[in-house]
Amino acid sequence: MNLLAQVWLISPLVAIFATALVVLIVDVVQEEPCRSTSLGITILGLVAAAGLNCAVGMGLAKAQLAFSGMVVVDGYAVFIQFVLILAALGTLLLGHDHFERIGVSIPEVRPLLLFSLMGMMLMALSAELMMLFIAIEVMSIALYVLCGVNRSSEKGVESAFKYFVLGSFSTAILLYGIALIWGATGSTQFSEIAMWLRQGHTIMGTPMMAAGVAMLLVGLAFKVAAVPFHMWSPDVYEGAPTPITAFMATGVKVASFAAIGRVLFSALLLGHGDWVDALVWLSGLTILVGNVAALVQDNLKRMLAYSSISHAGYLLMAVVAVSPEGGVAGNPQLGGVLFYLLSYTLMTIGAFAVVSLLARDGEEDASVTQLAGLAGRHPWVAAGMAVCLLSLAGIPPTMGFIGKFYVFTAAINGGFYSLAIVGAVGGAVGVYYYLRPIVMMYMHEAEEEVPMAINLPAMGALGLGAGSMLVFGLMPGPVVDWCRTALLSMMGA
Amino acid sequence: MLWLIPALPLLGVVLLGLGNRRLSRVVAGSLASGMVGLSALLSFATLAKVIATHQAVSQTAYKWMDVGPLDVNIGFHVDPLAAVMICVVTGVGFLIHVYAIGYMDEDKDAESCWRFFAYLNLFIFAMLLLVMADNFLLMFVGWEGVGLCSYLLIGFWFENEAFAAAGKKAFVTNRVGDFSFVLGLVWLFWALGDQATIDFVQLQGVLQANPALVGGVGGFAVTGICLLLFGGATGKSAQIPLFIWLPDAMAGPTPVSALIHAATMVTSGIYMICRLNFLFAMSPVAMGAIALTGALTALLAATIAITQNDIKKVLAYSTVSQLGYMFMGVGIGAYTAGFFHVLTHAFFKALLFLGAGAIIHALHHEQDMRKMGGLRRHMRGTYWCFVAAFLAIIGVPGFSGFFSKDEILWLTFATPPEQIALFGPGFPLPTILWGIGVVTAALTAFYMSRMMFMTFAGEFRGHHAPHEAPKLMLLPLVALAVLSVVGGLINLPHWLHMPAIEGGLHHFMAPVFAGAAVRFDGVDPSLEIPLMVGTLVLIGASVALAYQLYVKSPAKAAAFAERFPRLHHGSQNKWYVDELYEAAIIGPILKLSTQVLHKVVDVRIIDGLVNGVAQLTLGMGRYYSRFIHVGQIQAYALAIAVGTAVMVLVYTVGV
Amino acid sequence: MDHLLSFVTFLPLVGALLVFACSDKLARYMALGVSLLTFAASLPLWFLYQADGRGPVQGWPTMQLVDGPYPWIRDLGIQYMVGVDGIALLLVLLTTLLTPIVILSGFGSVTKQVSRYMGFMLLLETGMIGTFVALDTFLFYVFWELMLIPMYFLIGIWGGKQRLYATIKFFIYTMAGSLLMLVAILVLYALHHAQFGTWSASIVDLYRVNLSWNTEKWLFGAFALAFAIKVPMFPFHTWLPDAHVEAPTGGSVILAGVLLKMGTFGFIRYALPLFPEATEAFGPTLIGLAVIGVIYGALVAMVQQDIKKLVAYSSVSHMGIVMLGLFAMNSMGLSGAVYQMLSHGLSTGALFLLVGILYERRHTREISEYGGLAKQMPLFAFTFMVVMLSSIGLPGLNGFVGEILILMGSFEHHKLATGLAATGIILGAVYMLWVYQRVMFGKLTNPKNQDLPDLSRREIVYMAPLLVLIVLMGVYPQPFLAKMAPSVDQVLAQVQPASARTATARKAQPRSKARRGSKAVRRSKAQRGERGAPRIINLGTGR
Amino acid sequence: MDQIDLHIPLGLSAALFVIGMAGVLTRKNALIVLMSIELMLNGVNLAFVALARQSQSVDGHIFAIFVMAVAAAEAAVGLALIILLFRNKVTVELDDLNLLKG
Repeated sequence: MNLLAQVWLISPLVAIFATALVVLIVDVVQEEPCRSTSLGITILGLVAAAGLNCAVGMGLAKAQLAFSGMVVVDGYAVFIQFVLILAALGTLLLGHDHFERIGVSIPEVRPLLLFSLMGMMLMALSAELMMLFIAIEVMSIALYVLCGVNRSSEKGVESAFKYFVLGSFSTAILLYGIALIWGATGSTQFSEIAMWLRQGHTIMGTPMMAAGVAMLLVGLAFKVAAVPFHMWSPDVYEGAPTPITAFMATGVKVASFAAIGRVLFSALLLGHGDWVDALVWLSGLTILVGNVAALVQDNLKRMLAYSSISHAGYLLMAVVAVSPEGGVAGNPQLGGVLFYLLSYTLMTIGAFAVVSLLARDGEEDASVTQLAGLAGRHPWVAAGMAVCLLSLAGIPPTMGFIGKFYVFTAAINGGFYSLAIVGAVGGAVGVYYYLRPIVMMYMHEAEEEVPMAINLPAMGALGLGAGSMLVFGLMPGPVVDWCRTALLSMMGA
Repeated sequence: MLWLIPALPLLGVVLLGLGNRRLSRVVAGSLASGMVGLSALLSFATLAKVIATHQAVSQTAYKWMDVGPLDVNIGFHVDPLAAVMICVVTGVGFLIHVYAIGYMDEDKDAESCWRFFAYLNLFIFAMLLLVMADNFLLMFVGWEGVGLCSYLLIGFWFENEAFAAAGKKAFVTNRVGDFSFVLGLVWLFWALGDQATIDFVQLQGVLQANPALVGGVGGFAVTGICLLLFGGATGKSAQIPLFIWLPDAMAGPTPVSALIHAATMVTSGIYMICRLNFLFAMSPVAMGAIALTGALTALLAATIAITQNDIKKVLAYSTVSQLGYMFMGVGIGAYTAGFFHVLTHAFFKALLFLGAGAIIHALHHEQDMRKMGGLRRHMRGTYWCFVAAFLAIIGVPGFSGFFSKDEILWLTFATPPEQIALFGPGFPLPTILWGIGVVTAALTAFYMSRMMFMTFAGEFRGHHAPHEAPKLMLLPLVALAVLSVVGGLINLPHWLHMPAIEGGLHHFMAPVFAGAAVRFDGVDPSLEIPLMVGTLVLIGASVALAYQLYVKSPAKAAAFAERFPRLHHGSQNKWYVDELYEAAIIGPILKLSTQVLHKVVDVRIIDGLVNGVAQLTLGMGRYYSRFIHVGQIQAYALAIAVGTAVMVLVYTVGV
Repeated sequence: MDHLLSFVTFLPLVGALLVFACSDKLARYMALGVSLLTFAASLPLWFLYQADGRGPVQGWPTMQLVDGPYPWIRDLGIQYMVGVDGIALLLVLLTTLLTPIVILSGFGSVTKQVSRYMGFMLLLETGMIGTFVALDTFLFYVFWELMLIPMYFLIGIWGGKQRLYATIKFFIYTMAGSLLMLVAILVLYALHHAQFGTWSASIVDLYRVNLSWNTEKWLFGAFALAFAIKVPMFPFHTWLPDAHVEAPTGGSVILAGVLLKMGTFGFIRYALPLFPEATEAFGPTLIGLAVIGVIYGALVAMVQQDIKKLVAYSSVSHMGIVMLGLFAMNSMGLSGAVYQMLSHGLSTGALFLLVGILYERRHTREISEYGGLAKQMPLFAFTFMVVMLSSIGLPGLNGFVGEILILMGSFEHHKLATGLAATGIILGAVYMLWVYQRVMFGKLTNPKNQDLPDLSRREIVYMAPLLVLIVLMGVYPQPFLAKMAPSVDQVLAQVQPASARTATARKAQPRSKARRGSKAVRRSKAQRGERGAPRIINLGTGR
Repeated sequence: MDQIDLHIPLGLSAALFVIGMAGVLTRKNALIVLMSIELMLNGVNLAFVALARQSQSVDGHIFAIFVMAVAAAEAAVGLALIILLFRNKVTVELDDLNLLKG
């Protein structure tokens, strides 16, 4: 296939790249960075990318390999890219004037964000382990910088450095895993690894392969912050500027799960062999630790960090539960992972939007108590936050509940009853800390009025989050269909 | 038109309720009395019809509930038994209503009279339901209804804590009985299996068709059922062990005491047993228990009555004692006799209460007999009526009480032991019962005379001069006096050899009690007269003794009491039964509930567990964030490294 | 007419959205109007529902006024389908009746954030009605949880001092139960797919799932736990006193009047028909708990100093009686249970309203603070008297009918339990009369009570319908019983365990083909296939 | 070409990798930690090259080049962060980084 066609397949990526460059130049040439123009351009670029993404998706009959099998474009990739772009968009909106408020005025924020977005999209696209590694690095390195973008904040720097050290540490492990897998199977192509497995080799049977897979999984588990590889995330989330936190909480998770999904399904043929049990344990641990640790957090960002850990657990639950054979034909649970990712992204964006509204003059530690009496002052903000939190807690009629329903069904359908029960218990625990902010907002009077920097883009982000929670919570049908076809397109490949 | 009989008093209630404050005492009173009067007329008409046709009258109003095997109507069935009873209820009820108009004149809050009469009417309604019901459940409605009314009326002057408490005591005690009644009813229902019914007529049919359903005569089931039902009766009719509420019930206005706690409601236990005679007749053990309980209650109450100084209390205990007689009667299977005593007692005891009421009314609510005396001169009318009742109750020949009481005693004596085989057939239970009965008769004579003498004889010991009761109150007294004198005529004993009129009630009731397999024969009838004479002698003696102690030389009485302080105090304090219950049942339960159930089980254990789990989880969270998530990069890295090592090991070595 | 049920269900939701937007002043009347409209709309249901008619659901004739099925999440075989049988019908009517009353009572007591209060009330109504009418387990669960949220806010915002503790306790307690129930539902859902190859969450489809004894045991456990917490059964009741005491009057009324019924209704509609063997096996255990609840609740209620707490514990006692009736497994017991659910809803609801009226005037619930009110507020005293009598089951009032039916029903197979539970007759009278005496009788000593106004016109207006029903349902229960009878037999037919039911059989048999052999045989697939009429229903759901 | 026993180079790479890990876990100085990470990556590179030798393909060498490139980028960012760190805290001791915890 000619180069143009191949470029067309990854056009969203290209669009993002172009936008990044443009914004970079624009922001640099203007002596005083004019926010709105660059914001406009960025949003334009994202929309364009989304559009291209749709176009590519439309024209896609079946999964298509490109660039000599380095990337694969299929419904799955299209879906993930869409979610990622959404995450980026949300981040931009909620962080619109955030950096000024905390006294950061460096022009590179948006370009870096876009570069990291590229990395994420690449993770969804990569059909090959080295590609995956590079994608991860592209994403991470940009993020390391973004975390420390608030140079005056000790916490910011600390979080950046922690993220960097642990990130590259885990990347090294991941890389070693890749090396071993390559050594064992003689290829880094997902399809060929799968072939190797189909030829009768088993993962557990080949020590080198086993070790490789183990280390690969560790590397990915780190990115999604699964226990016990999660410890970086609360610190980093707390220290980083709120919009960046939001972007990490959403984008990184989505991209990493996209990668996990692809690796497990199309390379390691999930469902063969009992090497999945380890993942089951990871999932259970993650759910419990995440929820329990979140109980005692007063810092909103930290609480949300732990909550996102527990959600990683639920997502893992969905992943391990989906076994290709027996399932594929008309198995509605397949979409679970993707649906959960989408809903998780949206509600997290919403929640962080409110957190970012609380940030002011360099100070962006939002404690739960700062929400006291919010319902009285800003009923709509409070309502939106409440919806997002209820959705995070998985209470109907929100999208979060459909997601929970989905993954639980998947787990039970896959026969992981005990995991489902662990999930239920974790959910019950989770309710407690998701309710605390609501209690604050609605049932407490504010002792000290915390001013809120209400601004339209942020409200837009919140509206996007909360609104979709209700809309797709009540009529998830179409999304569900999309998720299923998307996942099938990848597993068919 | 049967339904009108209960409907009218109910209508009265509604009207009074609508009228409420606006109705003056007289208006409210006459409205209420009018309603009862009307239904009284209807009742007599019904009675006449029943007598004429020898047919029970019945009518179904509408279907109440129809669930599974249970199919209940709001339906009435008036057989001779019910016919007589409704006449007593409405007749005596009417008189008492009229009397109440006079009695309530000086009630503190005149505008709450309507309430009083509404309650009275409601009571009549409930009582009629109880009597006329053609099935168990409807009877139970009346059964509880009368209980409610007595609760309301006892606590009528609710601003007095004690009175309110008495009302509650009455209701709760009754509920204890009802509890047992319900269980009996339910058990009976299921015992019948496929033929389950709660309709009295059908029930009789079913049981006579195959008694095996309830285990045949003397079967376990039937005995249990009968005992449970009797348990209900002990509550309603104030028998051991549930008699404690009746004396306190005297807190209510005197007309109430007369109507509810003497004439009608308290006899509903006996009525129920008569209604179900065919059932009770199947269980000699239960019969024996009933008779014995009755006898003991009669004796116990009498022993208490002899030392009471509150005129109403004396009457109350005498009521309990007389009720004991009735139970003894029905217990041995002499249903007619028992029911006969119900009638006569209704007359003279109502009269006594109304008389007492007149006195209390005259003395401005003074009830202590020690502050009375010499009233013979001040209240002639009342006095003579009282005398009539007095003679009736102690059983002076010719007066109504004599006939009924004597019949019970004789039949008790004549009962073949195996018919009340409580302690096995050999045991001479009847003779013992008879003995108790005679002793009680003597005691009755004693305390009644004591009351008579303390109130009417001697000099007036009170303050403001008493006055004769108003006409409105006197008329009912006279009417009742007449009844208590001639009431005996309806059921003259056979030894008078007046075949034309003897045993009228007996013959009339015969169809009702046909089913009851109790026969009195094998005892020499010639014994009857001597026994009777003996009893009379005893009675005379005790009257004389009373005269000695309370008229001739009152000092002796005190000295007598000095002699046996224990007995005296015991009797005066009702043998400490209330205190016993308080200490043995109520106290412990309250303690258990507060100290154990609420404070420990609920708060400590269950809630403790719940909160404990919550705290534990939070604790785990705190522990994690303090000791595990310490903030050191290398700690995190270590976690990752260890995690990796484990994963690799698990995968390669497959631990 | 086809959509009447859905209309009734969602009208309050629409109303709620409007009310939220209203100003406080307008909100009151708006909410009242909407709730009254809902009530008016729900009344036709009573007449449209033919107790002996046939609904569209094949093999489930008592399920009528069905709206749907409409595909909702086609992929998951989840559909929107609502309908009522005789039991649900009565409960729906109870809900639509209580809501306007509660809203009216809120006119005086609720002063802050009125529009929110009213909005949540209406939201709650939708949740409650939906739970009763849902015919798809997914839909059911959504409504089930939907109820929680408004109630959580009602207690948390307008509650008393300890409201936060109470509301969070209430929420998490219930959540824990429901999440396990969700897992159980999903297991059924997956098994249905495994056995029939289609995905469906429709209750009628799930009725057909064959369960191994082991699975059935656990699933029943999960369901029973969720419902037992809601009922609440001893020992899962401790959230109730807190929630009741802290909740605003309206909250308590709805909580006691309707929400507690969700538990028992859940047993009737889900736990029993879905798991007959387990029901048979664990029946005795649950009956044991129920009896403990009856006595325990009564005893603890007796010693409470706080009127609301007292009423709350009395609820534990009463609901214990209901559970006893449920597991009596005969038409008398079950009808009694349903009837008791209704009358408990009315009488306890009324009790809470009355307590609220007192609280509104004196802002205390301490019994010792009162005394001698009967003189000061005769009308109030009268109302209280009637309600109290109904709650202690005085014959001639609604309470008695249910109570006696339950006792008669349960006596058939559980003599001892019945005997023990019957002590409730005594204890109920004790604590109720006692509190009445302490509040109403005696001299009016406390100066603060000197000039308490009697019932206002508004209060009379909303108490009157309750009183009327209390009397009517006691004097003439047959219409209500007739409405539910076939449905009750239907449920029994589905639960009908092996041991032939002598008495119920006479009535239930004609309607139910349900006769099953020994346990062993019954577990076999073939037999499970046609157990009870609904087992042969097929709505052709899923793909 | 003569086959060499893979165990030696792979063992060496593993050793390098583990030593690097140990360095990260134990050394308190940020710079040394950074170096340790590089050491780990080099261990990986060695593995790549060795495996490339064995599988007779150049892929491994290319991967190694990739890794170096990425490692360079990482190192750049890392050093920048360390400087930033020093600006803020006037130290590069990892133990002093404990604002964020719990």
